[in-house]
Amino acid sequence: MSASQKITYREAARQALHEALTQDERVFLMGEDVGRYGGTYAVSKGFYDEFGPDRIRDTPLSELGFVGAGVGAALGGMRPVVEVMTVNFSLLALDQIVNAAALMRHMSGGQFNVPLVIRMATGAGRQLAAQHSHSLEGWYAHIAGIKVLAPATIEDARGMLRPALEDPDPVLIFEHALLYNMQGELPVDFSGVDIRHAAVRRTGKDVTLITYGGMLWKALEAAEQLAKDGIECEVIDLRVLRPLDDATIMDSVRRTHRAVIVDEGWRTGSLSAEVTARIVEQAFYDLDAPVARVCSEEVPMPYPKHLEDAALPQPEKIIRAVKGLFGKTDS
Amino acid sequence: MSASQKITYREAARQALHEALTQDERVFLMGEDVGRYGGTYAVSKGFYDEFGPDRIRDTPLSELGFVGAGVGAALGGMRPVVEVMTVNFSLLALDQIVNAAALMRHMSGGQFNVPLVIRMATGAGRQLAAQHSHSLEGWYAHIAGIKVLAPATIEDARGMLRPALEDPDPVLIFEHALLYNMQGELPVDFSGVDIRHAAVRRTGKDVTLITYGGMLWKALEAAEQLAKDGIECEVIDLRVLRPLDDATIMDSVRRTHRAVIVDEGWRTGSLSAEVTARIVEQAFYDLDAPVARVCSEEVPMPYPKHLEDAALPQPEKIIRAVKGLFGKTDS
Amino acid sequence: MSSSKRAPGIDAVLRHPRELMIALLKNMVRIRRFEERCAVLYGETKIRGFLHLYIGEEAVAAGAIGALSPEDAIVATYREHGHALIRGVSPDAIMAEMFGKRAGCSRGRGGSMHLFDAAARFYGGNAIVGGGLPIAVGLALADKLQKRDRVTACFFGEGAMAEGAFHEAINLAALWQLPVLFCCENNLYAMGTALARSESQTELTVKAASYDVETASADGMDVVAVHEATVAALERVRSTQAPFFLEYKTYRFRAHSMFDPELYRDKAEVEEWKKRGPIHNFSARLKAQGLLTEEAFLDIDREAHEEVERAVAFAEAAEWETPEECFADVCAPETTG
Amino acid sequence: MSSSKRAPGIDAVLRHPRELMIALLKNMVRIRRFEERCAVLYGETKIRGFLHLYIGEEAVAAGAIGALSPEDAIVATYREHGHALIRGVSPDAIMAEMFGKRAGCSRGRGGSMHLFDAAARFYGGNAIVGGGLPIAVGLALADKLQKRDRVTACFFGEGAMAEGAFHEAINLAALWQLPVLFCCENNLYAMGTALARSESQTELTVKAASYDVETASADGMDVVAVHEATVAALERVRSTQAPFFLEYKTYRFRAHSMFDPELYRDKAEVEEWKKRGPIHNFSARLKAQGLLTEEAFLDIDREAHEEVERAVAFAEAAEWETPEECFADVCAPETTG
Ligand SMILES: Cc1ncc(C[n+]2csc(CCOP(=O)(O)OP(=O)(O)O)c2C)c(N)n1
Ligand SMILES: Cc1ncc(C[n+]2csc(CCOP(=O)(O)OP(=O)(O)O)c2C)c(N)n1
Ligand SMILES: [Mg+2]
Ligand SMILES: [Mg+2]
Repeated sequence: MSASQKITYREAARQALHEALTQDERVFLMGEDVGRYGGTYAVSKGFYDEFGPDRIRDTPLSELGFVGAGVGAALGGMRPVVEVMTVNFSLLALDQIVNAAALMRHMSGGQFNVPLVIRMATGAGRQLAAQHSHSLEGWYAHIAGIKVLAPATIEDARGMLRPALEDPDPVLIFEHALLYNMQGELPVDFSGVDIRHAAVRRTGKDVTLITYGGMLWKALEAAEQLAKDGIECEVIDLRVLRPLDDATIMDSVRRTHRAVIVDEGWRTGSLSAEVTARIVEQAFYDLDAPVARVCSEEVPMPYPKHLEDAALPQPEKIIRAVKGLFGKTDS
Repeated sequence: MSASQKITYREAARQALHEALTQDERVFLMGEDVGRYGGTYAVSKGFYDEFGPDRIRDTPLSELGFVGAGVGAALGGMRPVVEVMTVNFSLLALDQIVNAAALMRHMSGGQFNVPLVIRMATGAGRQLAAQHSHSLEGWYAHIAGIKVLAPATIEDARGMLRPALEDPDPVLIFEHALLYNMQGELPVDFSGVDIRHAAVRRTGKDVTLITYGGMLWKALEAAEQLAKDGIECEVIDLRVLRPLDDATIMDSVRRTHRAVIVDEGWRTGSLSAEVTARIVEQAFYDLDAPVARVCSEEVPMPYPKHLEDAALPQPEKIIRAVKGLFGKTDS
Repeated sequence: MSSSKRAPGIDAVLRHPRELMIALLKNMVRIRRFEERCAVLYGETKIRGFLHLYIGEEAVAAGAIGALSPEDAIVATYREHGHALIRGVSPDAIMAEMFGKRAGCSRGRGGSMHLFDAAARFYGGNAIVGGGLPIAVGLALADKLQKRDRVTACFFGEGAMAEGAFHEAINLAALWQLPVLFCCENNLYAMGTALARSESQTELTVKAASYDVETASADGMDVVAVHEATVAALERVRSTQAPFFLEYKTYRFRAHSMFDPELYRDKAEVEEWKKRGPIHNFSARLKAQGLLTEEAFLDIDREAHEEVERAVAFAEAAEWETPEECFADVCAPETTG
Repeated sequence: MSSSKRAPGIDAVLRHPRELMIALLKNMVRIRRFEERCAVLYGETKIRGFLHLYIGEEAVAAGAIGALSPEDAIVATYREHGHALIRGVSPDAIMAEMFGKRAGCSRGRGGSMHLFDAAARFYGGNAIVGGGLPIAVGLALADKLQKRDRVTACFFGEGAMAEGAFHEAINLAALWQLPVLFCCENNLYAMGTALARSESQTELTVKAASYDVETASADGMDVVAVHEATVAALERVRSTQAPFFLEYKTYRFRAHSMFDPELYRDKAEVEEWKKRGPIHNFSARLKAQGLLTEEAFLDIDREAHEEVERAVAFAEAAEWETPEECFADVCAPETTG
């Protein structure tokens, strides 16, 4: 095994940004408190001093304005990385994301593509209550004309930014806020990742768990426990929420004949529904049981820990859902 | 059969508003050009003179502002009907819809409900191109805390507003812009509709077509043609996109053993995915074939008629999808 | 209308009944003690999530909210403990909310950022910057349409003024002549972003006046100035039935939230502002004018302290909401029909 | 800087080379003839969807866009045929776009509201009111960061000024000192909403000035005034490298779109404004000053007419895009990696 460094997800995201800023003059970072504050999640700490205020650009509280300015700067030849502090505030910028960034290439007859990267923190789990705990990355995956990424691992936090910046079209990167402190190994000779494929994070023959982002780790935890009960889960990390990598999903489901989707979004209309529909469309006759979903309760996220925990997917719920497919119930 | 009047969908929507304004002093209509212009779709033509500028309130171009003002007015004891001219512009108001209207009841511990009705036109089909042709009502159905309605018939255009206004929580009503000119019969003794159930618009034993809004009529047209080929379709009009009426869907699918969902939204992450997932979860063992979907192509809506037609669900595509389930292909 | 002025020589505290002055002081002390305790409770993980302290800015809530009448409505931000307290929301219920308990003023569901109280006409507790502004406009619109003589006071930070929501809301209020008091708490920073890096025009009353709205600016470190300016502004709102923009120049002594390393401002700057601390300066003035003794001050402090401790005990003893209760209350229960 | 003034006595047309004056006239006539033909083509269902005519407002596009240099960028609205034409986008390509043909300047995908042309730095054609404003700010930011001496001219209606997008965009431009020329086409109505029902402050330069931006206002019915004001404003933008807000007071003679029954304004008001028609007034002035003969005018008119007819023939003959081509071009084709 090759040498590796132990770093946090935060540090990985930081290295990726640092590399981009160093290697390409056209790259700049713009958003609320990315500069002097050091970034809400400290991802860009120190960048302001290193790269200066032009390239580490603090913005006023104007999400619609500065996301739109990112679209314009991309059209003007730059490679902006716009940070919307969290997905919760991105709703204010949605018009520019959908009606400008996403549509521009097509609407202009292919003349104006928008090489814009938008990063945002997403997800619940920190007791921030209803307005600060949305998981809307799956919702964004509905929008034609953009790519949607959900780095769940150190490698992806480190590697996804580069291909995102190389992509000629808008790319949204959702970083689950609970992952920033996660530690992991990054190979010293790390050579990058693609933004086209889902990844099999654990192999198994009995059931496929399909997930992404912060939920990957809960799915893996559930898989560990299920293994003790003799159920071997294959765990797929979608990584790219749009466009979905159907092949990797179907490959697995055709072998395991069972699928459970774990999604932090509110159940109705979450990405889990789309993945279910695709499995039904493409692998219906391979299924030995209905596709199951473990999602968040459809409730504004409550503040107390026990209620937040109860509202979110948890390993126990995943285990119950998996066992349900085998006709076993856990009592 | 009882007597009926022949009216347009526009007239039905207009009668509903008129009744509400006449019967309840707390009701007022607010939005861009609802007053002196007469309403973009002429639904409120004449109201300005009849009810005056306070109750037929023209707003500036400020979607976030006046939708938020609707939330506040509802909190203040009024029963506002806010018209967002089209769903395309509602993206600008999304923060107030999601983070204020939808969350308020729960977040305030049940103290502050928001009895707000938001109406908007939706859908493509009038060659208005990419920024003016979105179908996002299914997307809105993801949001906890609101109800989402899609009146597809004269009765629903006439009847849904009243229960929506009686509902103590926010209700979004999506009127497909292509329906305003549709003519139909309204019984003279029309006594209202509920906003809880899906409706079976055509009975049939071979396959269930599930749809809503503007697509209902294409589904019915496809059903007519399929009947000639000996395939009897049951056609379900969802009517209420949130919360979905699972019972009506499953009742039908358990009888027909086949389902095709017709949804004008972009396929990925459209409401059709959620309906598919629910059928799989609740009626998997009743299915004789995979659930199929007929949705819009995932492309910004092009302006030319032949391309718009090609991008949207059409009766021929529905027929093909249905025949596909029976192993027949249409050549 | 421009900055409120003090008559030279005579301290403004002498212009008012002593009881009012003592009440203002008391209210500032109540906020301070309440929040200091919250900071400790945060360290003890009794309070979690975000906690935005108002310490340093107490004169604003104390002076402004005391000027409102009970029928008026308040819309506030995530930095709203002080506003809720002064408005008369029960300290027990606020603290229970911070703990996430069912006896909290929002059933414990929102915590620090989402205090609500229907009886107090306290409409939150909004954690979207600028999000309260359009709501306040709507509340005032409802009053106007129902011909009720009430004012809606909307509090927001200077950072919120860059948001489109501010622009749209104040224009609507002015256009429709609605009784909204726009209360801008200008503490010079939005998280780490100084006003001059947020607004091309840093004179906030100039910005607001461009909507053809009356404006004024008050020293937000001086509770009497705040009170007087707010009384005057409210009078204008009531008599003109039009909005008014009131800036309170203030400063937050603590970090933005418990996660903020405060890299963006000098310690010296903070120390300089602390010299203008609203509580000790005001109590010194009262003492200088013979309106307050050290003993009386200690009494006030002790009472505030006791109020907080009672609230903590209440919150500790209170029960949690169950998931079933909590998850069932998203929409109204379905009725027949 | 306030409204541009004319020296009393001497007509401003005499201050400029005759060629320029004739070019301005010509451009106005080109827009007029093009759009009148479009209205007819709409009746014949060759053009569909929304069609927003600029008739009456031609002096603005003709006078303003002529003042830009080729490196400058333009961001426009859905009422942008005139802007595209004057900017040098091929009339054939514009008309083909209106027909929805593949030879259209946006491959026929967008029609009337979505004219784009990379070569002309014409960034649309935006049908979301206010949607172009933040984009213009970004284009200017790119220029500033890349140290290019270019201006971005952003056209928008007075109705757009109520949108939060305007507020956020102009603040960013002023705060960051970006070379944006904000070109406000104040035609007094946003669909059926008169300015006074849209803005609490109807003096638009006052609104804009509150962002600490230089402003001016020009008579948008007078092409020379428009041209002079735009030249002056551009000079300020280039020398200060800061934004400038320029209001053009104008009027639309036709309905908002082909669906508008025009219930909201009097025929008499329209007639009054028509007396100030930019083309006939300007040609009369040129004739009075001996710069134009009736014959020369008829030549201009005929040429404009021929240009349109060529464009129509081109559009008629052009081909449709196929669904396959159209639907494949949503994102860049996938590359390896
Ligand atoms: C729309 C939105 N954007 C960003 C944030 C994150 N945020 C929370 S408070 C804050 C600063 C607000 O500053 P200001 O309005 O001056 O109020 P203060 O905190 O100084 O009282 C920011 C950026 C948010 N909550 N909402
Ligand atoms: C965000 C948004 N809201 C509403 C509309 C519908 N609409 C199209 S044009 C228009 C009026 C715009 O008026 P103005 O900005 O003055 O430009 P004008 O049409 O007068 O040139 C409206 C309301 C829209 N296109 N976008
Ligand atoms: Mg502040
Ligand atoms: Mg206008």
